[in-house]
Amino acid sequence: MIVPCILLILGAILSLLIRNSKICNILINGISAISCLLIIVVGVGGILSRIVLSLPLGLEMGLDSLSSVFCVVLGIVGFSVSTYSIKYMEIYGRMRYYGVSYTSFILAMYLILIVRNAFWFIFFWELMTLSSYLLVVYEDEKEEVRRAGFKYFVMTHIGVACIIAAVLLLYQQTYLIGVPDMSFSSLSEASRSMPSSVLHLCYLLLLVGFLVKTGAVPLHSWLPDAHPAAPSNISALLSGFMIKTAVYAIIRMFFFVLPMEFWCGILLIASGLLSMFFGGIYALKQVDSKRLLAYSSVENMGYILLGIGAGLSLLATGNLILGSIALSAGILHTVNHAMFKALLFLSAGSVIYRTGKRNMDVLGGLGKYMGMTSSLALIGSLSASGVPVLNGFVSKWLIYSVTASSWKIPILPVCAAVAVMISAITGAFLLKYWSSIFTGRPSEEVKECPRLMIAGEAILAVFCFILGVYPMLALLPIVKVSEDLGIKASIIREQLFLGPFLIGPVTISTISLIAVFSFLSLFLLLTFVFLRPSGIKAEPWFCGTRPSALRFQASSYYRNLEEAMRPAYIKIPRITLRKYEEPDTDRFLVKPIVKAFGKISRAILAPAMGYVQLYLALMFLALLLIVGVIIWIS
Amino acid sequence: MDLIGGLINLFLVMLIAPVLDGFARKVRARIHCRIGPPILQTWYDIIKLFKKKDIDAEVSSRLYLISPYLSLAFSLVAALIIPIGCKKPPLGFTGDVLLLVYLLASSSLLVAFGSTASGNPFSGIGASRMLSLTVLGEGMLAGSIVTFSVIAGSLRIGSITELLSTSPRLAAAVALIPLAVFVYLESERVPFDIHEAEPEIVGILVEFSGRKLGLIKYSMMIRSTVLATLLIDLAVPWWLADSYMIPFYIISIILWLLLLLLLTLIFTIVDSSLARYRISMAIEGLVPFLCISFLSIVLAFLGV
Amino acid sequence: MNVDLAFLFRFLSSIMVITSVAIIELRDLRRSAYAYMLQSAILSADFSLIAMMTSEWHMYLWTVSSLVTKVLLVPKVLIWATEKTGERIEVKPVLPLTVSFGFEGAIIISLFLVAPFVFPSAESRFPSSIPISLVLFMIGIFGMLSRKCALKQVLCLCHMENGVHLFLASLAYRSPMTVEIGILTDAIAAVVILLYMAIQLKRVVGTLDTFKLSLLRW
Amino acid sequence: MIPILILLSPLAGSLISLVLGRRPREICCILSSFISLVLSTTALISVRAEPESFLSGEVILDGLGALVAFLISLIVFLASVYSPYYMNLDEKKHRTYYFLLQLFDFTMLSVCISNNIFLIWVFVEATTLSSVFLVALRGDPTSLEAGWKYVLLCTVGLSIALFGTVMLYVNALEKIGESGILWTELMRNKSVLDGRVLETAVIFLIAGYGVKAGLFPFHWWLPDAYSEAPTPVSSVLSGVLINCSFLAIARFYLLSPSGIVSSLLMFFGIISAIFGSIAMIRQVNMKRLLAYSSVENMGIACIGLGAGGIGIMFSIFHVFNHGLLKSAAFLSWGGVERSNKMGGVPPSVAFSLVLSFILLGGCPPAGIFLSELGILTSVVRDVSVAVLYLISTFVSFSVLSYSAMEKGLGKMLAEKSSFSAWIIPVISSTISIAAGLYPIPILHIIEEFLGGVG
Repeated sequence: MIVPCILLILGAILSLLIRNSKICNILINGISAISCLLIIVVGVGGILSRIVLSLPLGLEMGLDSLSSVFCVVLGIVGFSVSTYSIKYMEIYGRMRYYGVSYTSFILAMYLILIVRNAFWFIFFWELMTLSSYLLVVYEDEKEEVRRAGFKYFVMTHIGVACIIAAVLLLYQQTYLIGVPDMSFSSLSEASRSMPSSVLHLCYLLLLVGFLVKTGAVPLHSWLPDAHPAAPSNISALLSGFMIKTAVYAIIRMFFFVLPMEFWCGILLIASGLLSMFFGGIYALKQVDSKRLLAYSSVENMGYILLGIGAGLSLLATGNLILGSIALSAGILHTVNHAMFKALLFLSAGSVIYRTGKRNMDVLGGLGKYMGMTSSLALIGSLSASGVPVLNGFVSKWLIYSVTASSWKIPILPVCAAVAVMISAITGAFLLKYWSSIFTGRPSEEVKECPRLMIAGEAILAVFCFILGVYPMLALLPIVKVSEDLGIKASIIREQLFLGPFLIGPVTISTISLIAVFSFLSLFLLLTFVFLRPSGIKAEPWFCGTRPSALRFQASSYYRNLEEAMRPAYIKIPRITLRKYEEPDTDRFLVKPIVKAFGKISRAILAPAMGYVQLYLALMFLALLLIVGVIIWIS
Repeated sequence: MDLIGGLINLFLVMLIAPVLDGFARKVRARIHCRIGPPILQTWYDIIKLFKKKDIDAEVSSRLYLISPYLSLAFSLVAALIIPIGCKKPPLGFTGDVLLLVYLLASSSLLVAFGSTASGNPFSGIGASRMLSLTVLGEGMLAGSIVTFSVIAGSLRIGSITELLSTSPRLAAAVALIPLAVFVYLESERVPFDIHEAEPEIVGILVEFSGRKLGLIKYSMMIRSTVLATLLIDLAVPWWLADSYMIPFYIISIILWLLLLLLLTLIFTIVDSSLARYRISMAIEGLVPFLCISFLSIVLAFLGV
Repeated sequence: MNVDLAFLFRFLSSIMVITSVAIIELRDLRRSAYAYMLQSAILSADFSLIAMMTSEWHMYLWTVSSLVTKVLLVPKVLIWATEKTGERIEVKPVLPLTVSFGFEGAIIISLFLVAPFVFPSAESRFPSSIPISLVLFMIGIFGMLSRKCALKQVLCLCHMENGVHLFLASLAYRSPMTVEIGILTDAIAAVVILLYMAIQLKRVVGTLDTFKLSLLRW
Repeated sequence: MIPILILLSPLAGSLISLVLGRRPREICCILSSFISLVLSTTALISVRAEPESFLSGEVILDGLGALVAFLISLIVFLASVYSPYYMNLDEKKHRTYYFLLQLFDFTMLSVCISNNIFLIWVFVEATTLSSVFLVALRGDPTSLEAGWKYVLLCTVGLSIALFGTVMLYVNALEKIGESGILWTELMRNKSVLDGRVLETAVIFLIAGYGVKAGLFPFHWWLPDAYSEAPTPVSSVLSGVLINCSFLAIARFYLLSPSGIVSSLLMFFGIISAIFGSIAMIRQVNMKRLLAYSSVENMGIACIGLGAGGIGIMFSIFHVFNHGLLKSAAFLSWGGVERSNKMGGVPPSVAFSLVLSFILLGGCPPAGIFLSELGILTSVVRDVSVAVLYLISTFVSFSVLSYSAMEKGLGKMLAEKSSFSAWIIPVISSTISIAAGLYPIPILHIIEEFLGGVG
């Protein structure tokens, strides 16, 4: 459990010592990759048996199913990203800066998952925030990167402040019950005896704190800025895992530490609904590839929050089985999203690596030269849009099924309907992403990416595939999470509900569906491998126009749809697609506030005109007021 | 019995789908005061296309080659989930109806991806239009399906049809409207045939030829047949047999055929009497139905 | 004896009010400095009266030190500063003479009315010393507010400090020597530093008009 | 006799440095401030709950005084190490600078250990007088203007404090006797004093010393002086000068920590915090921005004082941390100014800048975060106050981190910078981080002090 930490710290120190940037690069990423492998081992160990470790200074660590599942995901994503980075980071300089922040980033994420003490949790949370901030502003010579970094920094710190406040409120209570301690177990004990108003305040603060990090609408606005600003391997980690630590934290806090509360679940559902809706329709509009993917992350966090929120509200109202299935669905989607979103970000990174461009309007036809990258990006896109036999489908389907059948909470079936619709939008914008970059007439001549980068992506693609066909690989450990909550996993498994995807009672349909899925995937593989072009090739038919004049730009893909959904893009008078105009809630939430503060600032500084007489007069006015108050009192 | 039922389902759908198309063509010709092609003409077309030499687009991805096959495969799996003749579908489990939605959507999504993979910008335009419509269509479909599941208290098509056949509800009737519109939309008829219209030069099929074209057309027909069956199942669930008892089963299959033909007739009449929309008009035209579908969920919860 | 001393004290204090108006309103800086000299002399006389009435011997010392610093040193330095800067007549003040008089009158009257409320328990053996010290203080402040000339502002500051010192002497006459020396030293040091800065201002900026000193804003 | 020795070292240093040459003078300054640092550290370690008194009670050494004295000597030491790097002066100004810097040090240290309420006033006034030429050292119009405003406003303001002191003394003279001039005696017998006069006097004292501390309606000199002073001087001014006046405010406030006084102090605190933080938004000059941040932080400290309870403890802790970080921010900004002249900011300087700014904004590991949190818990009962407080802290955090990122990032040079340009700010930031991570000893000292005074 400690070995990866030591290795990562060692990596950070080594990266400071080594001056040669090439060696440094290989070393950092190599060490990170190895420690990620170790993290996978730790996670698998944790799935098989519980591990608890107590270190001095209250540094308690533990691995239960929840932590283990997340550890494994971190390991997989981290390993493939590190592999990828060995080549990718060659185009960047400043290796020592990178090395320290990258290793500490992974370290912090790992430790967040395994610590069992609120103080250390916050400590590592902060470490994660800071190191990821450093990575986001890696290319700090660019104005927009600094802006994005600033926004990220401030928003996450407001979140951290909320978390700390909540933890302190809980900690105060531990004094009253006589165990002044910050470990999760005693906080949990304290929360049972808390006055309900304070407890509700805690819930609210924690929710805000964690939702900022997940990038849930309306607290998301840092996310689409920070992800494109960071180097792509970092975006892959940010989107692939960092925002999931908040999901982990939500599950840990709201399911395990604090008593489950119905309205928290409803709030989570609501924010999930908003995130998936706005994330989806904003992604539709993007022309910047990584920005599109970032909004897609917002959307997928919406699915995850919907699942978890449904789980929370169902469990809190006593629907144990449905609730635990919803929770499992949420976690499963977390796992799946980690895989395909990291894959997509890495593919966007490969394009940047070769062309240096993110604008999908000017990119095109790269599939001709970067065949493997194109195929891998395709797998990611299809998986994210939920095509069966790839992993995105399974979890989405589970989420729909469980929400659509939660008739006791009427909002949930509505959510399911919306979610299905948003899923179609996902398909739409990912089609835009993939086809505008990789298909069409090539915009420039490039080479295929280095093998290591492809390998990094391929690992994730393989997992997308495996988890799509045999989701029980992930679902079995995930169901154990509910077991930790005190719900018998066997009951859940017995529910035919999850039938096809769990090793439940073997029914004909179970077998046949698995058979069908296996058949489909086999079919896909076979066609992919053996289907050869007929040998006769023809120029695409351009309807008689000059081919060079034709290009279908990314910005015009869904113009009509966007026009139709104009009200959803909050008060944008006319959608201008040629520009990088942002349908951003910032404009309505943050900017007016900033403007207002600027105005107030101007107003209150108006007396400071430089005249010493004026200053004296103001001072004495204040003094006279005070004297007046004294006289009035007496 | 499930296995045999599944095979029967597949066989029926594969057989009937082109026939329905041929029937539609015949009806349309009659409305236009033409004699029209024979009913089996579509079958002949497909067979001819399969025999033809395949020409590939020059700059294309591998997906371009395989997407027709995959699309067909997904449509066929969808055919296993739909009850034909018997209330219990061959592949039934909780949530199967959502799988159906996904399979059909994926089938068309794959065609869209495949067509853009051909590298022709016109296919890109077609694909984007198709997906624009699909977004709204899926919303409508999802809304009505959730309504049915709320009414029936189950997410299995089998249970839903069973319940609807015993106790019809107003909400179900309301939910049928968007569902019908969706089925109409997916069968690529005027005014929603924007992405692949006969008089149109742009479209998703522009770069497909020969066997690939045949496969895609076939898969589209199967898809619309499956959807039409879903509509029939949910609208008039009484014709479905309770089990695979031979006499009832066969009777209900014949009924199914008749109902399909009736539906096709209605659709074709509507089709012939309408003019084509521009894409933006089509999208805006769908929005009210989306609202209706979400309204129907509310109605279902109100117990209407 | 005591009664006479008290009367004398009140009489002298009243003259101080008149001198204070003179200090503010005289446009010629040297005359204004002489008025200040007169006021400081009266202040020293007040100190000695306090010393007589309370028989605190160190008040005599205070008298002497204020004679040396306030009556001799400060006016001397002020006049030297006017010579050094070459500004005999102050920059035109913000307020015209009549308005200024009106304000001063208002300050005097209102403070005599208000003082008993603000310092109710500070009943003193020295009649009206508290209102008068407050008047000196406030008129000094008023001068600083309404005059532009840097040197005049320094004069107003000195004037204000006279008020503070009168207040101090009439209430805290029993405070130890160190305190009084410290306070006086600070006052004198502040005046000297300000004057030095005023000379610097004249040299660097070229004017004593403090309204020109508004480069630093916001 | 440690307190006297603490004082003697800078005084002697200032006098000696008048007669030395350039280099020896710098070394003399560093040495004298180092000695006083060592002495004040020992004083801080050896401080007891019961204050020790010397010279018949005129001089005391209690927790609060020792803490602020430690801070003063630390920051003056850092500034004097930093000065040779930053300052580039001709001989006359060089002499003036080092003479006055140590004299300034002396006066500030005197404030910390004085027990006589008049002497506190005298020394606070003396800090103004000794630092005014440091502010106006450049001698150009703007710096003279800043110096002029500084000395005029502070002198006038402090005369208000003198009024308050006299009232307090007269009251004490009646009720306690001659010894009522000593703060410790006042504290011991505060229940004997006439409550209303005491309140009035304390209000005057707060307003008067508030001028020096930079509370809102009295703060006008502060941005000018900070922005015009040479950066090491700004760091001392902002880091510890206002802490001296805060110390005076705290001492007198503790005489009457209730009723109208505390609500008035709270009111001052809130408007200063809000004003300071919002005024920061418009600043383009970093030093002015930091000056307004000082206004804000003094406001926060006053809110803590006014709130009472653990608020008092944390406000003293806040002042301590603020001093460390504000001086770090100024010194690192000085490094940036220097390197900007050469075309770009070296990474190490940028690092120190970003570090000190974001910590100053209240980023978690720093002690300032802890103190802000502590003060928040003490005001959380009053919702409107808590909301205003949170707004001001959020605004200042955003503005500070924004400006750190604007100024510190993006203009990197690969070159190495002078060592002292970044190590000095990093040292004081590190101390603040350490105080944030392990605040027990300092909080313990403050707690004992507060327990000692009741």
